[in-house]
This record gives sequence, structure tokens and C-alpha cells, in this order.
Amino acid sequence: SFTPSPTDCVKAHRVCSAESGCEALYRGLDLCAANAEMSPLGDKVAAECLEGQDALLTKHPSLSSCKCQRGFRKEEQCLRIYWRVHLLPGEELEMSPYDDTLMAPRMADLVAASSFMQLDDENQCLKAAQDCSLYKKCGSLRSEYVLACTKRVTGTSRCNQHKCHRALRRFLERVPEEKGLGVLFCPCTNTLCGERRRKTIVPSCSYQDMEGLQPNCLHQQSFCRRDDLCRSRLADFLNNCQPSPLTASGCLKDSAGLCLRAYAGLIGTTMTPNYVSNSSADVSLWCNCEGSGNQWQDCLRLQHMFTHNTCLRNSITWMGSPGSLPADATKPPAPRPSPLVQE
Amino acid sequence: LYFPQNEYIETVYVGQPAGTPILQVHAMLDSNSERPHFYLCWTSNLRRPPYSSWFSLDIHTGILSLNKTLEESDFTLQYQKSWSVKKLFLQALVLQDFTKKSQCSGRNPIRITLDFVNATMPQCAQTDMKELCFPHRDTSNPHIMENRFPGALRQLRRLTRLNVCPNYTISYNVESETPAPFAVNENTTELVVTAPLDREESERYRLLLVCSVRTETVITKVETSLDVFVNDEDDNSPYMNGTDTADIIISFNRTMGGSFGNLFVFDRDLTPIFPIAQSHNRYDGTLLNSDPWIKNTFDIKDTFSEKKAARGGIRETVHNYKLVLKRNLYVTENRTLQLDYLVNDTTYPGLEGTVVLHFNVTILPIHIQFSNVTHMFTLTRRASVYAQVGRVCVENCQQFDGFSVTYRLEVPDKNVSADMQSCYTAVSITQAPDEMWGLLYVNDTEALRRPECQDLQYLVVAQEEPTKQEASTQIHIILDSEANKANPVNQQFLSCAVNRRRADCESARGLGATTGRCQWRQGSEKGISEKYSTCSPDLRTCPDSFCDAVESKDTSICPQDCTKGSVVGGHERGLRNGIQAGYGTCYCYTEKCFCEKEDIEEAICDD
Amino acid sequence: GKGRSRQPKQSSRDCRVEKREMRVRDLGLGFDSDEIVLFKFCVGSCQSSRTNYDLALKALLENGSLPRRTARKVSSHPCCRPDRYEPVSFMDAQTTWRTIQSLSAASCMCMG
Amino acid sequence: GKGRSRQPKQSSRDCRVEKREMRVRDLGLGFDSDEIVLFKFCVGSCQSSRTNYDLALKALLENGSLPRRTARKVSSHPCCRPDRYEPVSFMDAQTTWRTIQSLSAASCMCMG
Repeated sequence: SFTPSPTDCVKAHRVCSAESGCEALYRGLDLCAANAEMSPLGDKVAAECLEGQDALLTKHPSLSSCKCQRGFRKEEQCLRIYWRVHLLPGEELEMSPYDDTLMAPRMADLVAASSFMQLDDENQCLKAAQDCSLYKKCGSLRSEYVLACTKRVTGTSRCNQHKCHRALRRFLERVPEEKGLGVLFCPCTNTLCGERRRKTIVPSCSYQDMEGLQPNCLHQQSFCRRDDLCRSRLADFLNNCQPSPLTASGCLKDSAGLCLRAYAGLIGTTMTPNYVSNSSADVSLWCNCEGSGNQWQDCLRLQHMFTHNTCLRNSITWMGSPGSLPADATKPPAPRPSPLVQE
Repeated sequence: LYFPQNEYIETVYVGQPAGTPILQVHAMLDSNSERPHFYLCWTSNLRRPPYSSWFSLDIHTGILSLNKTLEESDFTLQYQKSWSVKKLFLQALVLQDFTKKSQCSGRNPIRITLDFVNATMPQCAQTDMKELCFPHRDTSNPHIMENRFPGALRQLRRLTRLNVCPNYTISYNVESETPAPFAVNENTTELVVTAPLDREESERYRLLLVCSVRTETVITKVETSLDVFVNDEDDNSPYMNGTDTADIIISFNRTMGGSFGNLFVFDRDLTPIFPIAQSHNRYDGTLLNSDPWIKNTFDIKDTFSEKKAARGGIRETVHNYKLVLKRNLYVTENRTLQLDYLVNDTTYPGLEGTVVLHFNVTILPIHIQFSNVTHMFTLTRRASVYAQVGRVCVENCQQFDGFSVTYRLEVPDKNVSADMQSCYTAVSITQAPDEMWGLLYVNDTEALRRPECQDLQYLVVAQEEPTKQEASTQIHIILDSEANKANPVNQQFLSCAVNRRRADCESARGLGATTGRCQWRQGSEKGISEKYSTCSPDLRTCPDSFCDAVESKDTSICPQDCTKGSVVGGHERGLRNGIQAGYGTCYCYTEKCFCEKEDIEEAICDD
Repeated sequence: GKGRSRQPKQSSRDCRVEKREMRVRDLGLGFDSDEIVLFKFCVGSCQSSRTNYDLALKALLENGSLPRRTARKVSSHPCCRPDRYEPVSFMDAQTTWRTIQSLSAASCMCMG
Repeated sequence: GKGRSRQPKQSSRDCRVEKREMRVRDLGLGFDSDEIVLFKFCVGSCQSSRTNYDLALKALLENGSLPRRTARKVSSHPCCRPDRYEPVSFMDAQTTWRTIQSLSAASCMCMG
């Protein structure tokens, strides 16, 4: 069944603001969002906001199903509108604001990019870096983010993390996807290649802090959720890398490409993930669960979305050896009968 | 009333008939009089998902079941594009009493996620024993609040598989390596906690659930582990493990923000860093001294961290208390005092929620004085302007913080002749803003050259700010070579760093050259290295990656340490400025430095 | 006449950007890296940018009145040089990021 | 301090303005006049204005991978050229005033 690609939220909002009733309801949600930022909404206020949200979305369904495009010029404005009309989470928490129908990762390009990365003893990440630096804009965008992430703020030994994040996102959004994902997910068989892969996103600036102190993961997530862009990239990751034991790829949406893109989308935000060492393809967030109190398990679960996620691990491994997984959505095999007889 | 589990996951299939039980949610009591009432709820009535009517939740038992038979058309109805498994999201509430309202907002609902698979339920022959016995993959482990009432916390039976193998008999029991107050209710196959728990005893129970499947001929046992977490409550008061008193001596370091001493207060309860607003195990502290001087001078800083207790590795909280200076202390300050600080665990219900800390503080005065040795320095008359002569420092100056000491030179004998007076312009003293020592350097080469300027004896006066305390000492600068051998008067000096080759370098009279001639350093390493070849006024101080007080008077003295301009060629910049490492030979013009391999041929044709 | 006046197509010999792949080790800057970078440089003639000054200078050089050492140090026409540079970044053999400022020509122009 | 430090005097080899008296006839511009004019031109080394680009370009030229025809058309360091010109006026043989624009260098700079 062909699903038409949803409207862009900026367009949907433009239609709405042309109609006074709609604009008033939207303004109401703006107010609700502003209050929600200061402190959690009380029951009564939440109910009123919800009514406003429902009235708006009933009258203007295009607003309720509108989506945004990653890396587009008006992305942040679009996301702001998206999260206004999704102010109070509906049933599906992990819906993604991004529309992947238009730019469903061109499997062929990703397979092409990954097929050149055969696991031989050559440094695949050096090859991927080479493939980028000698390809049109990829080289200069790469230099741009490296410069932004290694330059010291005058008179200090610190870097400007905000500029670094922006440049990293620009790189990943502007270069051809197979180049960007190529340098991130190149397969390694030795620690030199692994160290290059780990340092590709300049960890000393993109997420580590000066004293090497890790924040609490829930604390990090709360910062992320206050920023429309980070919140969107996190929702996109939770949505597209959702594990499922029922599909061959281990991914609910059965697409390694969508998961890899969603993971890469987090790079350059407050929740920038990275490889944990140069000797394995395990990835994680730069945070720990110390000081989680009674939310220790919620914290572990957030951590495990990166460290114990079969969908993500399979997708990363797939990029390294494309034969290892069906890349496209296929029917999940029926649960296998395996009698376990034990006297 | 609270949910021990905030998420349930199950799989539903096309063809499952109405009335099929899917799963059972549980609630735990906070007080014995409570009775749970379970409801499905929706975030917004207007935007209910199409599947909202397919399910119902029994108000008393919390059993979720199907209202209708799931059809193939139900699967395709779902708006979630073409995935092979569709996610249905439900939310449930538990309340003390009945309600008609089905709105979830603001009431901490739990999430039920159903994987709706476009296939029929596997028959008995295709059903794995594990899938028959246990939910597929239950990400959410139960959390039980400590000190609460016993009760059922989870249905072990996989309700969707109740009738898949009718002639099997399924029973459960629970085992654990360490004694754990858990059991299975054989009639309801629910896991029950049989006694109130104490998190400080054990915060996580590793249970082994054993499912026995009995057919006519065979008994099959299937196991799975289950972690049950115990939630914390502020039921422990703060305690000291060791001394409650810190003896502190404040001497050289008397700077605002300086911290002293370490006292530790322990609490077996947890202190969450996040969310910040949470008022769980919240500490505050009060200074018990009323003396205004103490209040204006000292503060106590409390930082807490989580640590694993020696016994059982249970997480607990450690508070670290330090004495902090709120302002700089004068060097003349000289007093002893005892400071008492009341630490209060504000959320601990009991009476003994406080401890008192004691800081015995001794503030020693600082005497600004030079060590009583005669400071002798030798200097060649051929030295260039800015040549460094030596360094002077009052005793312990390296450890000072919170006040500053400035140095000046004076002529010891005021009534020397005018001619002799002019000799004293030969040497001057300077100091970097954040350094506590003075640097002596050549200020006037003409005075240095004059024969009558023989015996340079200065008085160095050190003055402390803000109290103006002073100390002085005599220094003696011995000029080693004869006056006439020195170079002609009003000699002009270039920067040593301009020279790119040893011959030019060692023949040049550069700024800051202590011997009068520049010194060549020959690098030997291949690539970019800290030992790059370069021409320097004094290899002891330049390059040393530190732009000192004399060098910063004129970047031409030691651009290798001080340049802020661009550096062409393979190099690494210093932390602040200068060239940390370079390729081949590094040399500098006024605005720009180069680091490159020296080409003999290119150098000749350039001449 | 009708039709816009067309810029005289830049002859292939005029000042322009050219590209070469170069090993970082071969850049002559002392960096140790296995990477290859794209080095863009300026090449080409600037005859079309000359002024009266150049014509007079040519006459002066040709009449031999200048000593050879001086004549060698005279640029007798504008030079084809970068008017904008680009930095180039790479990872060295110790997997440390390095950036060389103003290494590559972003665009070229006849200068002076 | 006294015994002042001297900025490294622009070494005599650096890019600078030099002057030559030239007959108008010898300017090579076809003017007929008996007058002699002062022609100022730029000469000198631009070594100190080089950038990383020049070091890499030098390495490229030295490794011989560029064809000779291309190598000849490359300026391997900034060129010493006028950054400001001056016109020169004179009376030709027909006692008519003539002015040649941008003939002489008012000041010189290392360009590019």
C-alpha cells in the first residue's frame, strides 16, 4: 500500500496561519509549550492544552501528520512546529518527526558504499576517509568540521562545542550519504583502524568534557529533550533503531539503512554517541547511570538502547559486510519450534 | 498505589478470538487499605488510535483481553506503512476508586506495547517451550518500593498461550542464590513478594523462574532469570565513618575560592542527581557560628557522589564537605577559630537526621622576607638589551596565592655621583601579572659598556599587596669582560629568530642575547618535533614553550615562545601562543614564522 | 545585435585551478600520515591582465640596463595566484587530527 | 629598554620600489618625445610572504609529477608587484601633452 509522503510542517503551518481560528489555536499551544518549559504542566492546564491540541488537529489533520526533512534549510523551524502540535505525547512516544519516504536511504548507494569496504587487512576507515577527501565537497566539509572541532577558544584550551556540533551535522547532512556513513561505519580488523574510526567525530570536543566527567544519562536526555533538534534526532533514533526479535534484521522497521542514518543523526547533538574503544564496534553514549536513584533501571534502559541494541549492532555490522543481512523490509519468519527436553 | 512495572510487552496475532487474555498488569499497595482499580486511558479522546476499541482491561484483576477477534483487515488498517510487525500502544492507570474519565494526562500511566504480527498464532507443535512459559522479551523489570506491603507483582503465565497446548500442565516456582522473600501463588501463577523489602539490605534480587511443563510422558523445565529492583526511600539518617573534625592550617594559599580540609558524611540512602527537582534524600547545612567575620570569610561546600558500599555493593551516598574562602585573606591575618556546621537530611522522617561537623582553623600570618643569602649574578658587558640576568623571589613565593608581591630595584647608596647613578640604568626588573618572582634583565647596554660602571649592587625591594608589607635584599651583578672589548655604543639589535642558519645566527647580535651573540639549536629529528632547529637569544629560556615576563616585552626577543601570528610549514602551536613543535628549521619575521627544511641550494641562490 | 554578449570563453591556458592528489607525506611539511589529499593550485597565463606598467617594464628588461641579479627578481606580468585558500584536514599516523591552514587554492586570479 | 630593539630592517632583498630614468621613446609604447621620465618598478624577494600553499607547491614542482609545460606556468611564491600605480605626463614631439595611465609603480607589495 503506497503511503503518500506527509506534508512538510512549515507548509502545513503556513496554511493554518492563513486561517485566524487555526492560528489562534496554534498560538495557544505556543503558550502551553512555553509554560511546559518552565515547569511540568499541572493536570488542569495539561487538559486544557490537550483540548486545544485536539481541536487544532481535528480541524487541520495535515498538521497532525506533517513531518520534516533532515538537513533542509528550514529544518529547525519545521521541528519547532512539529513539537508544538505534538506537545503532549500521544500513545506512540517514539514517533519520528522525520519523513524518510522521500529520501528512503538509497539502499543501492549504501550497499555500493559498503561493498567497497570488504573486510581485508587494509585500513577500511583510511580508505573511507580517502574516498571522502578526494570527492568534491566531501573533503572541504570534512576539513571544516575538523577545524571547528580542534580549534581552541582563544586564551583557553577548550574548544567551541556548539560550533563543532553544527559543523559535524553540516558534514553529515551535506555529503552524499554513502560517504558520510562510510567514514562512520567502516569495518575494522585492527586497533589502528578502530582508533581512526573512533576519533572520526573528534570525541575530545564533540562530547567529552574537559575533566572527563560523564553526566548522568537521564540528565543528558533531559537536556536533549529541551532542544527541538536533539529531541527530534533522539526520537528518530528510538523509532528507526527500535529492536524487534521478530524480524531478520533485528529491527522493527527492518531497515539497517534507516537505523544507521538515525544513529548518525544524533552525532553533533547533546547525545552524541560513539565507539567505546578502538578494538570493537560497540557504541555507547558518553554518560553513566551514577546518581539515578530509583530511576536506575530507566537509565540502564536508555544506555542499553546503544550498548545492547541488536538492531543497531546488526546494522553497523551489516554496513561492514553487506552480505550479512537482508537490507530491505521482509516478512519476519514464524517463531521457530525448538522443543527443549529436560529430564 | 504504584505500578511495579512501567512497561508491558506482548505479541498478538491475526485470528486471536475476542476474550483472549493478553497480559495482566499489577499494582502494589502503599497502605493496607488501598484497593487498585485498573483503567485503560488515552492521551486524547479525540485522537484515539483506531485499535482503542479492540481491548479491555478488567478493573479489578488488571487482565487485558481482546474485545474482538483480530482480522487480517485489522492489520492492513494500521497506518504504520508496510512493516511486517505493527506496534499498538496502550496506556493504563491504577486508581484508588472508580472513575469515568479515561484521560491519562498527568497521572503517570504505564505503557503496554503490543507487537501485532500479520500471521496466525503458532500452533502447539511450533511453539517453543520458552515462549509457552514466559513473555517474549520483557524489557521492564519490576521495581518494588522498600518498606511496603507484600503482594503479587507479576503474572508468570503467558496468558496468550493459555490454550495453545491444552494437554500440557504448566506450573512455576522461583529460586534464588541468596535468600529472597519471593514465592509463586500456585492458583494464580502470580509472583508474590512475601515480606517488606529493605533496599539497604539488597537493591536487586536475581530470581530464577522455573517453568515446569508436564505432558503424559515428559516433564520439561524451562528457566529464565528475572531481576527485581528495590526502590529507595529516605529511611536512613546521615552517619560519620571516622572523624567529624578537620584541623586546617591556612598559610601561603589564602585566595578566594581556595578550599581546605575534607570531611565525609555517609547516607545509606540514594541521592539522585536527576531530576534535579526531586526532593529525595535532600541535604542542607547551616553554619552555627554567629561571628560575622567567620560568616563573611568562610563557606562550606558540599558535593555528593554515589558509591558502592563495601558489604553487598549496595549503592549509597557520600557527602564531601570542604571549607572554602569567600575572600582573599590579608597576609597579616593571624587567628585560630572553630567553625561548626550542622548537616541536615531534610527528607529523613526520624529525629536523628542531623550531624555536626567541626573545622579547627589556624590562620598563620605570612612574613614577606628574602632568604638571607647574598644574591650574586654574573653578566657579560657584551649582553644585548633584554638579556635575562636572573630571577629574584621572596621566600616561599612559589606557593603564594590570594595576594601579590611586586619587586623594584633601588640604588643602595643614595648619594653616589651622578655618573655612577646612570650606571644603575643598566639592569631593570620585571614580573608577569600572575607570577610571584621578579626577572632581572639588561635594560641599557650603553651603561653596561661604560668602564666606570664596574660594581653593580642593587637593592631589591619586594612589596606585598594589599597590606604594603615590604622586604629588601642586596644583589650583586658582576660584569665579567672588560669595558673596551664590548661592542660599540648604540648598537642596534635584530631578532635572533630571523636567522635560518647556524653561521648567520652565531654571528648575529640579537635581542635578549645573554652572551651578546645568538645561540643556534640544531634539531636532529625527522618529522615535526619539539627539538626543531632555531636561533635563540638564550637556549635556557627560549624556546621553552613559555612566554615569560621579559620575552613578552617584545615578540622579537623570542617569537618561538610568544608569537601569536601565523606559522607557515609543519608545526604545532603552543597552548597559548608560540611554536610547540616544528619541522626542520623555524625562523620568524615580524608578523610571520616559517618552519621548513633548509634547502642549501635554494639558500645560496637566494643570496 | 540580438543575443547577449558572451564572455570570451576562458582560454584553457589562462589562470585557473588545477588539482593533484598528493600524499600528505609528500607535501614537504613534515606531517606523517597515510592519507592522500586533494591539492588545488593555480596555473596559467596572465598576459591578458597586463597594464602599461608591464609594457614599459618589458622594454626596460629588454634594453639590458638592469643588472641580472635585479632583473631576476622582477615579475614582468601579474602572477596567477590563489585569491582564496582552503584548509585541509587529515588524521596523522598517531590518529591525531591535523589541519593545514591555507594549503589549497580555493580559486585563482591574476594578481598585481 | 635603552639600546632600542630594531624591527628587522626590511632586508635589501625584499620586495621594494626601484627607479630608472627612461626615455619616453624607450618605453616601447610608441610615443615620440624627447622627454625622460622616472619609471618606478617593483623588484625583490617575496619569500617571507609565502604560505603553506607555496611549500606544498614547491614539493609538487620538485617531485616532477607536473608536466614541464604546466610547471612553467606556476608562480611558486607571491610576486612582487605594484599595489598602486601612478600616471606619467609629458609633451610629445608635436608639443602635445600626453599622459600614460598606470605606468609607474607608486608602491609595491608581495601579491597572492
